[in-house]
Amino acid sequence: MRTKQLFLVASALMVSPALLFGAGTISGKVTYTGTPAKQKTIDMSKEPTCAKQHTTPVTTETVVAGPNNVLENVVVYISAGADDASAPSQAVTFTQKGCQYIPHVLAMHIGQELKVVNDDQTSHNIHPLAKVNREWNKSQPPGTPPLSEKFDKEEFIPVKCNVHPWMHGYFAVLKTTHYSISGENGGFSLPNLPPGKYTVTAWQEDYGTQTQDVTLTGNETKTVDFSFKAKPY
Amino acid sequence: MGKLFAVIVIVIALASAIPIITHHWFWSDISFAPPEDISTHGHAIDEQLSDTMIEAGLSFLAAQILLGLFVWKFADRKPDAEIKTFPGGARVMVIAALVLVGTEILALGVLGQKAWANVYFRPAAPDALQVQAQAGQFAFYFRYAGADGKFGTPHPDKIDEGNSNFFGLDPANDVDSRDDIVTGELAIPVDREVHLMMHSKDVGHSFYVRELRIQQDFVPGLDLSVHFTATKVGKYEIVCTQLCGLGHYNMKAYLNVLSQADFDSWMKQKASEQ
Amino acid sequence: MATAIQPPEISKPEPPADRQHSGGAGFGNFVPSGGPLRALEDSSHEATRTGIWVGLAAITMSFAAFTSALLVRQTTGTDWHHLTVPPIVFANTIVLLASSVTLEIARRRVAAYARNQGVDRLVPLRWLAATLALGILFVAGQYAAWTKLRAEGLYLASNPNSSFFYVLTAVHALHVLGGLGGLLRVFAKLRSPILTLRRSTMDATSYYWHFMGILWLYVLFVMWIKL
Amino acid sequence: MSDASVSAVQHHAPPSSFIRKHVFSLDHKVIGKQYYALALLAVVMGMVLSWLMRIHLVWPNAPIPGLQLLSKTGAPGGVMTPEYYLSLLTMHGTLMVFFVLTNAPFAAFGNYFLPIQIGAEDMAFPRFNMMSFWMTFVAFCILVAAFFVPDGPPISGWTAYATLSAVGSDAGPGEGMGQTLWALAIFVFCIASLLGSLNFIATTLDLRTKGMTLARMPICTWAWFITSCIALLAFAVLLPACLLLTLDRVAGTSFFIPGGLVISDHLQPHSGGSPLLWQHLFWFFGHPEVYIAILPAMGIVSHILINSMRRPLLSHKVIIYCMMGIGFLSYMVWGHHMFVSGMNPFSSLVFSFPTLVITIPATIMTLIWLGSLYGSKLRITAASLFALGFLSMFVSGGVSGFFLAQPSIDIYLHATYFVVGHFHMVMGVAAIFGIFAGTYFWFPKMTGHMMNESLGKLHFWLTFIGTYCIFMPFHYLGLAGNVRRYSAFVDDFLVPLIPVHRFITFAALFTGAAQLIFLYNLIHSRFRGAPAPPNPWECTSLEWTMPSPPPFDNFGGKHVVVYHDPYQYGVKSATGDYLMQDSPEQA
Repeated sequence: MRTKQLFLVASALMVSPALLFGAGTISGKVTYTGTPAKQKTIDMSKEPTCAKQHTTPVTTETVVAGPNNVLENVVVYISAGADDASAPSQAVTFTQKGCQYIPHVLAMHIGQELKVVNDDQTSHNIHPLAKVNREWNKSQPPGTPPLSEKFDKEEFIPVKCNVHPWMHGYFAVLKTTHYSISGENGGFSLPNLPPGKYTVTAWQEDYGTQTQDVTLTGNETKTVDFSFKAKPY
Repeated sequence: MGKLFAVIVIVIALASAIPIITHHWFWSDISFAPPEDISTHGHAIDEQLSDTMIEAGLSFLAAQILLGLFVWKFADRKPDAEIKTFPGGARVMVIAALVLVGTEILALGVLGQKAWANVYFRPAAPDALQVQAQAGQFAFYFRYAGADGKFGTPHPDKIDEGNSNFFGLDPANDVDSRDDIVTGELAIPVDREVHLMMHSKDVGHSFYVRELRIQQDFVPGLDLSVHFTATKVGKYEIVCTQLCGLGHYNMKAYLNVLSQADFDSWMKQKASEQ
Repeated sequence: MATAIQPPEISKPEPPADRQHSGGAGFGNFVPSGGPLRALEDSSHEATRTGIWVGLAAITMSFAAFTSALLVRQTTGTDWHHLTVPPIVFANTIVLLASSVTLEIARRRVAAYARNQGVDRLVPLRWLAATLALGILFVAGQYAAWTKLRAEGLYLASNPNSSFFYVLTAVHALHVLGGLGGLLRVFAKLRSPILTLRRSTMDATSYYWHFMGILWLYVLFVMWIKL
Repeated sequence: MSDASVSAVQHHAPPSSFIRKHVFSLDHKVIGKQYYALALLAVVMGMVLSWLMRIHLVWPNAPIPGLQLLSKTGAPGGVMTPEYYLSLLTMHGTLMVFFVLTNAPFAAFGNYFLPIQIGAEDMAFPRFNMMSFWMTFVAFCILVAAFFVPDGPPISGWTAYATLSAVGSDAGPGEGMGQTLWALAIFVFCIASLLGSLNFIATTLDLRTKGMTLARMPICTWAWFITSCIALLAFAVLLPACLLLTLDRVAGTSFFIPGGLVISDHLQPHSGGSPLLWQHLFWFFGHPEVYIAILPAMGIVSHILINSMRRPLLSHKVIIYCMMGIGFLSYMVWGHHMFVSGMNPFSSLVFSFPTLVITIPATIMTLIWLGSLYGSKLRITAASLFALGFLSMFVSGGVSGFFLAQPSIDIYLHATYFVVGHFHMVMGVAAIFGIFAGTYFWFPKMTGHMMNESLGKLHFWLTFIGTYCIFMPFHYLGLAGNVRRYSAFVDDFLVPLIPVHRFITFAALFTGAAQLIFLYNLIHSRFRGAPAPPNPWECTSLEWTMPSPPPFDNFGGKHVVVYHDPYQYGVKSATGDYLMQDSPEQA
């Protein structure tokens, strides 16, 4: 997960005009207040090939909270201010392993190639419930080549597997390459930003979005923290 | 040529009967026998099945062998051979059919009625364990009332599978639903009647447990129920037998028949997971 | 040509050569004494008549299916809202029944004309025209009824009652349009200088048309009782 | 109507142009052949689909070379997806039931031989006749078009149970455009069949020639007549059902869709509908449909058996009454498809009884066929072999009906391969055997060429053994609780049964290959076959009184008169041991 983000950042680096100007960075932490809903244990007994891949019980990932109230899987991105870069040529990969989506939330640039891989010994079915983009619903038997798709409009798309109802994830299709997904420590970082005024948006699948305005002048690192209000149910 | 036909028909008829009699795929160890019945009502169905098997099997063999013999005897006869008519003609046939089949029908009809009544014409006992079963594309989920003995009201608009809220419960506002226990397997205590209230989330499904001799469709918009008593501890497969979409073949769950003690601890453990 | 409408002389079937198993003269087995079979009026007339009855049977069955669907649908679900049938349909009913009357008159006039009983061809033509006009009026009236419902905000999918109203009336209207087509054909045949109209055609068309009236009464009754 | 009747009355002259002669022909013989050709096309497609399914069932993850060309999403890299399996299943069922089992024995042979056998020069309404064929063809095209829409063909089976079939693409791939096309195709097919049945009934009642009383009609004419009566009422019910289904799909009505359904995380905007309503309407058509498929086969087989036994059946009338009885009862038994569908349990018993009773006429017929074999002078030909094969298959498929007719046993066997075995044998294979028998028997008359008998017999032996190898094991699997309509067997109790499925798959491929012999024989004989005499089988019914193939107006303008019951065999006459229906001679 970590490496994936580094990779994304790297890819962002390549296409970023910030190489020419001075590069600032926006980084910070995503936390919550209150008590988040208890994540439920997933019963995979229906799919033995997946069940036996997990030694510890698997839980839902709607709200993944870490120590000292940090939140994982929050997409933080520049929603305004950054120039629209064209789609990176590298594909992002969405893996189905042990009847789970890895990563749970996958961010990509509009028009960027999305590869969907099935690492399981069972048939999966990828069904992005898109509203703005085109909704599609394809099955992927084990051992078949990766599906290749792309989305051309900005949208947060819930993804489900019709065969395994508990499998849910998200595609964050963004207009920018400046995005980062908070990790175990809830931290994120948006590097290589040329000086300017930015709107930073943080999106959590259950809690919605928050935005903050940031102004970067030259080579500096601004810290922006987001805090969501957690609901017990 | 006629003789060849006769031989083939009779051989096929006899060969067809072998797996029925031996319950096995010829010499292999693949068994076709229905699994041991673990329900209180199933034996009636099994008797019915074997009675029918005997009657239908005999008439099958009789007809095929008769066909073979007649073809053997009367095919390609000499041109000058004269034509005989079956003694009694059509009248005999009609009477035979009426008598044989008629009695068979009455017998089976009456017996079958009993077996059917066992399943459907007896209401569930009031103290039966109430379990809600919900079928959806493509998994079964089961709900127990929990400590308060009350089921929370389901709200279709609140269904959120990503959050494992398969029944659309609303714990924020509905207190009854907070301690409801939702599971992916159907665990029941042995020798206690279970009253299964069946609800379909989306399309038609079916609840089929071979060992229980139970098959009942889930019909969208029509909440049905079945009740049964399992008499043998063990793990059995629940499968969907009503075409429900692309995952139909993979739609199953496990029926876990436990001793009362095990059942109680299972309940506790599940309650903690909610 | 007028012979085309003469009642066919029918020869009772001579006892079949070999009686022992034959079921005697079966229904519709009136076979004329000679000549190639289909060149003779009666049997071919019969075919058209039988055909129309068979067709009507099928239509009846379809509407029976619609009705049973309606009955079942009413018992399921709690969304059965009473629907006031637009009053104009009662006017339409009268129009349709009237058209049956005019058609019947037309039919008799045709027969009289064909028997050269001093009836001018224009007489039946006028009555037929009247029937056509009334038929068209009926369909127009039904359309008015639909627009009325739409004005009330009741569309096909609004509730089961409106669904059934639109379906039943529309399917019936379609059949009426078919009948109008038949009438047009009769009209054309009657107008053509040499009379090519056959009695069977005239009769079949009018049976069909009268049946449309009866069917409409039935539909109306169902809707009145159930919706 | 009126227009058609006129053309029926006037002798329409033989058409000259190719189009009017072979494409939009009014001639019942040409139309019959067109139906046969369409059925042939459909059966080939249906069989190929079944091969693909069988292969996928036993090697679920093996790529099938070339399949990805048929559908890239349905078979990525040639590996069939679960939904594509169901698509093939649906198309197989629909093609076979509607375009093969309804078209070939009923529409094809009926069109060609019913008018001739009653001494008519054509159908009562030739224009309707042409229309009904071309509408059937359109329906076929619409159905096949479903293969080429983005999401592929529907996945809800040939029974198209609501709500799966009614809610649209949320229910899965193929449930969008594909299912709509399906409903449309069936809708058109219904209209076509209604026109056809109407034509058959009017023709039989009114165009019979002099002396051809109802009781003197050959058994197959009777079968076609009774079938058309059944079809008239059955399709008249499916038609509205399809209309309502289409409205639910495209117009947002709620005939079959109840409220509060959540499909693919979408709360469906419907309320109050009843899925059971669809099942009732569908099976009210669906069960008679079974007899629409099997009755003509019974008639054809009786006709051929009598001819090759050189003796009439023990009773002509009883057979006909039995067929009538079956036709009548077929309308009271539809509920036996719904024993576990949540009907009132009492009604299950109510439906169970007539279902059991229907075996009485079936048994009488079987006994009469068997009893007539006794003491006969049976001639073994390809046709008579298939007729005998029909008897065997009919018995095998019939007895398994005894189990499914009982609600209590149905609890265990419902929706298992036992059911699949049952209906494939009794309505599938048996009817197909009837078609084969009819083909070998009537091919000379239809084309003027004899078929190759020894190839025909070889074809029979392979097909007969092959079909038993395919469909008998289905019953055993059913007894083991093997659920049907699964695209792969992943359940613990199903995995051990896979070797049996593998055997069935091999049997299916083998039997399918054997059909190539038939195709070769059919095509080769059509062009190279020995010229056929007017009456090669020494048969008594009217179709054999004329040269092969028959002239345009069947009887060359002469008005045929009938003097005898249809089956004057085993008599002394100038012609030999039989007497043509139209010969004035007394035996």
